[in-house]
Amino acid sequence: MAERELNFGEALNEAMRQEMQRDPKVVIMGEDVAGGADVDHLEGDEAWGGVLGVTKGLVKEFGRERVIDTPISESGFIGAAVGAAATGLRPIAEMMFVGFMGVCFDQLLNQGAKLRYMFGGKAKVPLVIRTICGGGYRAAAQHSQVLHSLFTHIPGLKTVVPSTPYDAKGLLISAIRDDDLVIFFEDITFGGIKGAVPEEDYSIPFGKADVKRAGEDVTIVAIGKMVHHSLAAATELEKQDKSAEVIDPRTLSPFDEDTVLASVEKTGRLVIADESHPRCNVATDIAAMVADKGFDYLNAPIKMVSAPHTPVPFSPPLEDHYLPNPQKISEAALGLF
Amino acid sequence: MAERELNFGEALNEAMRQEMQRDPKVVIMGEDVAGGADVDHLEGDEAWGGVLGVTKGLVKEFGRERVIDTPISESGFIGAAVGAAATGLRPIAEMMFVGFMGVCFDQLLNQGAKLRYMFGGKAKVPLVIRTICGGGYRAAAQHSQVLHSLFTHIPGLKTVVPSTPYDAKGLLISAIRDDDLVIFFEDITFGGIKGAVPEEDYSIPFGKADVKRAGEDVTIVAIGKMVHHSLAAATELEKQDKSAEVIDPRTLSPFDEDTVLASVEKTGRLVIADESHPRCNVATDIAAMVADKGFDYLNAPIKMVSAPHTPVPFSPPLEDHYLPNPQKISEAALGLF
Amino acid sequence: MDIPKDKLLWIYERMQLIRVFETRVSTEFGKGKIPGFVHLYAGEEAVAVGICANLTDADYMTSTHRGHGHCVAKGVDVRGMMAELFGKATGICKGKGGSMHIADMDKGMLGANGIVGGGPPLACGSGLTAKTNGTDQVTICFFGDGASEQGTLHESLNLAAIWKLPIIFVAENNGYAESTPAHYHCSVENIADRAAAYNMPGVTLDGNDLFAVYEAAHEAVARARAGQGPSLLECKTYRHYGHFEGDAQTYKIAGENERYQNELDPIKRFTDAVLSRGLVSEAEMADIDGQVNAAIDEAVKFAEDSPFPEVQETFTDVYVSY
Amino acid sequence: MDIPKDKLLWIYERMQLIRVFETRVSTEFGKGKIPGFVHLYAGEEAVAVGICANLTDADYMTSTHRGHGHCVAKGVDVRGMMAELFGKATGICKGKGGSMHIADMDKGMLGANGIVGGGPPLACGSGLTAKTNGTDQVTICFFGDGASEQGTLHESLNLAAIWKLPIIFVAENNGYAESTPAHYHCSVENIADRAAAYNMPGVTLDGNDLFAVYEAAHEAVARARAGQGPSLLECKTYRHYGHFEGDAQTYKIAGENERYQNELDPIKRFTDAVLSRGLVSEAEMADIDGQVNAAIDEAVKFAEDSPFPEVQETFTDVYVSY
Ligand SMILES: Cc1ncc(C[n+]2csc(CCOP(=O)(O)OP(=O)(O)O)c2C)c(N)n1
Ligand SMILES: Cc1ncc(C[n+]2csc(CCOP(=O)(O)OP(=O)(O)O)c2C)c(N)n1
Ligand SMILES: [Mg+2]
Ligand SMILES: [Mg+2]
Repeated sequence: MAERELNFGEALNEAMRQEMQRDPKVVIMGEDVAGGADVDHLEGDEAWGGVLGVTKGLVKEFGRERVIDTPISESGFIGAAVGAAATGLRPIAEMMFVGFMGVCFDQLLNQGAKLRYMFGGKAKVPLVIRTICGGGYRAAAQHSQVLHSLFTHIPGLKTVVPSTPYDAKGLLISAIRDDDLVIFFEDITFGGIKGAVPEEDYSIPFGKADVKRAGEDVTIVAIGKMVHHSLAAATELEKQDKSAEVIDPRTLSPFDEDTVLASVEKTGRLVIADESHPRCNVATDIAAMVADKGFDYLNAPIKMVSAPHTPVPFSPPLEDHYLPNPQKISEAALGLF
Repeated sequence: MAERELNFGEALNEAMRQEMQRDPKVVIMGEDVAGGADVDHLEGDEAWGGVLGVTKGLVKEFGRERVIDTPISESGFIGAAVGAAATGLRPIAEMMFVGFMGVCFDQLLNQGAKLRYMFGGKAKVPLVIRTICGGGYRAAAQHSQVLHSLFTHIPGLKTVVPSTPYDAKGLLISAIRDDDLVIFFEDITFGGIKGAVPEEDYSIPFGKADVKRAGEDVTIVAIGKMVHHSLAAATELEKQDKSAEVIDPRTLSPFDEDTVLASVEKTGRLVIADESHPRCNVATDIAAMVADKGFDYLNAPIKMVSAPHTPVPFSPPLEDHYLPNPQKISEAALGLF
Repeated sequence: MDIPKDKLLWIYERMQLIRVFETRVSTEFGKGKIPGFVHLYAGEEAVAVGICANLTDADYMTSTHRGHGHCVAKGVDVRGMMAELFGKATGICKGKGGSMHIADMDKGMLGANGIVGGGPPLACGSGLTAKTNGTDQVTICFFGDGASEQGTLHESLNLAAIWKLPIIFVAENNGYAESTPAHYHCSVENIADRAAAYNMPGVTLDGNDLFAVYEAAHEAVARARAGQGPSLLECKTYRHYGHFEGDAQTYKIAGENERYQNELDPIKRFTDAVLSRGLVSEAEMADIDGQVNAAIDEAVKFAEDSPFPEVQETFTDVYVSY
Repeated sequence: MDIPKDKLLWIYERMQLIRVFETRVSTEFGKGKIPGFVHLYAGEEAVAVGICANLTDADYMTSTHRGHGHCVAKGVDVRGMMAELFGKATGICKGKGGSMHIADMDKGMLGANGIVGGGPPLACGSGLTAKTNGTDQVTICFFGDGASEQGTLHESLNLAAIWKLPIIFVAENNGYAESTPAHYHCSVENIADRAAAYNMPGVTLDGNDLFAVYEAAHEAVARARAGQGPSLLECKTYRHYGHFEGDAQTYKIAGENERYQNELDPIKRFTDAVLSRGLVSEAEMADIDGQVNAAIDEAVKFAEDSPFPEVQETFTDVYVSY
């Protein structure tokens, strides 16, 4: 494995670049994914490369026919991405913030997710929708949402929440090659995260959790940003002589039940950390699965560390209070002993 | 209590009529809620009174200023209902089928649900959205959805799923008087259900579950149509000498944890019947709550009876196979002994 | 514009095939053989057929909840369609879709759609595919007058315009959205007047006049194939039945149904025109009538005789995690 | 049209108040005092102020992500606004909303909106309330050129038209949606040309000319108050800053910023006009400048000195089940 380090966005950028080189059917579309469309002085260059710069440089290599700026018409262009996927392209659509998904929700719920089934298998929808999620940026209620639970609820969608640059590249390559509609969540606070990423292309299979830290006494299943918080919590727990196993499911749908159940069988205790609002979220989903299939392994109640059932507040002290953090996770775990 | 019987739609109609009489700020809006707008020969009369006729007769009594037909512009008119509620009206908007909510999802997720919070409490959104839900009508993937789990996930929304005409009237009156945005789910198969409904207006508080059948051996929490299936399952279980308690939460958000926990404390066994798709649904939500707060009461794994993680198929034998039914519920319960 | 004789025969055959198909669906629905919701296209045949007479199988189409006519015009097999309506395993979607989701990717038919306004964004997608691949495939996007008030249409018209996509947007203005008349729900008299808002050509025409539809489509399709971008055609038409089977139609004006079913009927008008101009003979038409009736009888029999799908089919054609 | 002197002074004061507010926000943002995303309105003052000069507190307004100017023009207290941007308990929304969600129901200000296209449907709602209650309140619906490609706008324009709602839709065409120029994302040259698609009056005007905006708004507001329905005004304008603080603005054309910040600046043009026509004196203006600067200094001090909200505020103003 190369020792080269990339940050989160660079890893995603490389995944897209390599897939676009490999397969001419892959196109990118979204608001300002290149930026400056039809601005003469930019010529082949872009203005933005996406709101966080993740698609930077791609328009130079692949041209504006394959890196397509869209108007602010999410129903229109996400629906178009579904239609394009059903007729032979493999689009990667950028839906800037996941909080905006409401404006094109039907395209996901009733079109992209259901075509293949409703048509008796005669259509497929090889579409990836990349989107920014998560709190901590002081971006307030509409721009700080997680919402992966909503999409995990919907049959026909796959949901992917990477937590490291390595996973991000490998999972995005898998997503692009997948024949179903994949929603790919990128945490807004991951800009600074760096990690080793191989130069060659590689794919990480969906439905295969990664044990980010092995442990014996308590299982912590953590989604996205919560993986980092849970690793910090595990360090804290170590000081209290409790050994925590941290599992990153990486994909929520499909979900790797086996890895979680095997861990709970070993530890007898389960904490789930999910930044979602607490009702009907992925934490409850995992808890319910274990309360059914792993009931006999459990030595203690299942604890969930989620955000409260409120919108995300703007003011920094409130948002900090709102968000799950390492301390809340380690306290939940300690409460089980 | 009057012995008078009404069917489900009549109970809803009476709730709206009485609230409109009581409060001139209550207006109804939606597609064909009267029907035949601007059709001369109908004069004061309506053509449809809603797609299932639930608002029939209201336009005659209250006029087209208060029973307002809308174009097929759900973002427009649901957003308008939010704006009207924030400025002093108390609209009841009909969003024909819950499966269509995708076309106006932002109005719920980011506007109606969040205004009060984002504005520091200075706005309220007293809006009820009535919608048809559920399978069994052979209406295929887009018209047979349940989706209450999606809305229960979202802070700022309240979700109500009545199962009887009595509950329907009392809960709808509460919903209209509530200062938050309430989504009110009406099962498409309930047209034929009749029951005693008092003539006077009455309200049923939110967050208060109803024990539809008392029992000792197993708790069945059931949502909407599943209440009826669970009562049938309970009868079947009785034959096997198992006494089932059937709890109807009636409102999912707020949710009455106490009644469920008290029942599980008594029975030690829990089955949850929810027609939703199985991931991140209300069944997992309740299961997780009990696996946390009621862990010590449990003598057996928690079982969920939900629809599978597929869109709703059209063909009758497939849809029958897809839907939860009394037999699946009683089998799940029996599996716990 | 002269239409070649074989095309005239094809047109007549397709219009009749739709009419007889829909009439039969109404009957079978009445008998309880067809479950769910059914929206019939009878009365609007000249629109679908007049447009599709300009297409090949490689061209794309998006449709609506009232999609049977579009399918037949695009060449979808009526046996597979009827079996689908019956929910049978031999249905074009294995019985999993039903009336509102009939699709046939082999014919470029991207699906009926239960969501009003669901089609236009998908049409931009197939348009984008054709443009990206550099083919001359066009996409027809059918939508109703009611759908013209849906935001997706606006977004799609603008997208198609700025990207010069090869799409013909066809408003089927049958005067009503369910029970709500177009003159109430729509702020302009002609939906096609909105084309100017997207800098694209817009034409309003008599949608029950096969020749008018054919000619307008001919031009719009040629434009699209030549890379000159989208057009908007509004076809004023009428549905002979209610919104769906079961609609009491109290909103319709007295005599309206009769007038449209007789003097304004698109098939009758086409028949009168070709006969009076001697383009097609009565015998040829009778021949076609016979074939059409036989085809529909055979489709119903096929549907009735076909098995329901195995219940395991519930779990196929989708990734199932639980 | 003659504008009374006290109104001219009010106009100058509001435009300056916006300008100085935004300039100061940029500074405080740079210092790290203001968290999150901030979109500045500087350069577009004549639009908000020219419109709002025709309103009372009872009238309604919906806004956008670029909402500070709208708020100030509608009379929202700048201390409460600045404190909101700082996330303080004394903020107009208790610090819970921030820049993108400033609202003041007492001033009819129904909120900035982080969702592009979120405002127009809400505007139909306040319009419906006014119509139902039989008042003469109007609603101003601001939206950007980028937002004009959002389906919600189409639906709202149509709704407002068929219901004859008292709404003035104001397109603030500043040439860009983020980094994407309007000539790319919009299929027509003038957004107001789309008014015809809804059978409502539409006017495109120089949005940096306070007088032009004021007059057009005057007429549209009068129409709306008289029950004659909605209008669409397009104000061509420009933002002096980037899309948000931090935007490198590489998409802007060389010299564009400078031209708009100097000769085309709306405040400069207004000042030149009123001075040259002797309507207002330099001394009066200097006086206002002093007050404005003091007000903003005081607002920043107020914001800095105010406490953050108590963490328990996280759980108020919403029903919290868990
Ligand atoms: C998003 C959405 N809203 C509402 C409906 C319910 N609905 C089905 S068809 C229809 C009327 C459609 O009218 P129009 O577009 O004119 O088509 P027509 O039925 O006249 O062919 C309505 C309101 C729906 N299916 N989808
Ligand atoms: C639904 C939605 N899509 C995208 C965005 C991201 N976004 C915020 S502002 C903006 C550009 C808006 O352009 P315009 O309407 O012209 O307003 P301006 O910023 O120029 O004032 C975009 C794309 C959003 N906030 N909401
Ligand atoms: Mg119609
Ligand atoms: Mg702009």
